[in-house]
Amino acid sequence: MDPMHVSVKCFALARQLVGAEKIDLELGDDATVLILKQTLAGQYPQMEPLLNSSMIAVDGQYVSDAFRLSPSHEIACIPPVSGG
Amino acid sequence: MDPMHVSVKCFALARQLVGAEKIDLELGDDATVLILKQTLAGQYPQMEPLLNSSMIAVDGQYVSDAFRLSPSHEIACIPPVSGG
Amino acid sequence: MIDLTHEPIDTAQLLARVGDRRAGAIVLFVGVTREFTDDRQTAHLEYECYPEMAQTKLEELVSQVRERWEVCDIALVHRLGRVDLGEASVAIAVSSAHRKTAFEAGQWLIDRLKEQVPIWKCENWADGRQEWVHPGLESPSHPARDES
Amino acid sequence: MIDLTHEPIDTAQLLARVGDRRAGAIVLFVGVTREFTDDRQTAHLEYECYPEMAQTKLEELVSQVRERWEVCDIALVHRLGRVDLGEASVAIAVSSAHRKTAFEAGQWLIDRLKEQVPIWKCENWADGRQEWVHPGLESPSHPARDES
Repeated sequence: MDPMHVSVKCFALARQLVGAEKIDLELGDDATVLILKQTLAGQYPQMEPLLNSSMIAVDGQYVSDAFRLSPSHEIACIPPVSGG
Repeated sequence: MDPMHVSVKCFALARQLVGAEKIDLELGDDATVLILKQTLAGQYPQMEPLLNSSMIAVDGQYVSDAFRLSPSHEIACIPPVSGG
Repeated sequence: MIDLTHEPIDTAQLLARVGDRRAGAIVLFVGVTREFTDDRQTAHLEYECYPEMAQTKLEELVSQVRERWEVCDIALVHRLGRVDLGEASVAIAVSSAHRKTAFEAGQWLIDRLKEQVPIWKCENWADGRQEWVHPGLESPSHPARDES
Repeated sequence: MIDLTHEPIDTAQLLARVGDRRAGAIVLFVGVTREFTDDRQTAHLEYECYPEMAQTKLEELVSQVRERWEVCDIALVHRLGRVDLGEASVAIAVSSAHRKTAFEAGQWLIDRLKEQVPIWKCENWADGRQEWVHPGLESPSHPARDES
């Protein structure tokens, strides 16, 4: 299984918790959103409570845990939103 | 039964149909709103369809047909309203 | 603030009037003179009212809103006389801590105003005819229509 | 018109933008920075967003409004960065022939915006503390609160 390199954009409290607007991760080449979340939680344990209530967006659309990622995707962690 | 003299303010189509902002009527001294309406319709037959869907206001409050009038009351014919 | 006026309505002033340190939401309703109602063309509108009673009724309605909802403030202006196309005939601003209250109270207030307050609109159609609007009254030329 | 901006929101411009010859009603919703939420005092707010996705999501929501309701026009602005007390963080104007449509569409749009659009608010409390608002997330210091 070749590794896949992805970046994850982080916003609001997520950005604050990881201390960066973007984090780079190495995932397996057939990684799903669920695996992305587990990897994130493993590397940034402080993120875990927030991750449990966050959505993942791929190319600007919310996706489910089963969604399969590819390196060309723009990936973002979307904590519960509070605009308005 | 002494006669009672009252004025009735008229607005919108009612004003247009009677050709005046106010009309004076003579009613019996124990006249109700129902009698007022009947007297109005008798003297201004062109008002009858409009009167059937109009309210009478006394001193700025809508009143029912049974309301008993007195000469000190400010009486107005309120056709269906269309503000807004 | 409740006002019946022959002057154009200043909605920015209304919004400013309902500003409040506890307000998180403001809903403004504006009734405007539309040019086209289905395919009929309006030239302008004219409004008249029974001034003392209209003022009293509006005050009653505003009091009822304050009893039913936790609003911060309410401002309401209705215009009288001639109102040209695109101009506001009525504006209601409601502020409240949370938005649901402001939406509900604003909608309730304009609904009741249109049912109860002695103000009347005269359509001045583009073809030159004038027509007092009396909802529910049979008009031989035109069936009853919904207003804004 | 959909805009994400660091500048103060001009509600008069929004109202003008949705003017339409077939519009009889305009509903404007304004979300403002309230100073007091219950007894807690805010100094100011800060908003950040995921710009491309926020724009896309707002466009989707506006399209959905147009599918569901017969609106004449819609204008929506959300402010970013620092928003001081009493200032608008978001404004939505909807025009339609009849008022019920404008109320329903406006309320639906702000409800969906608050659920779906990637924009976040940071409370800057008067006591100097900062707190990102993430509804549903347990905050050890304060229970979840309703927003405006």
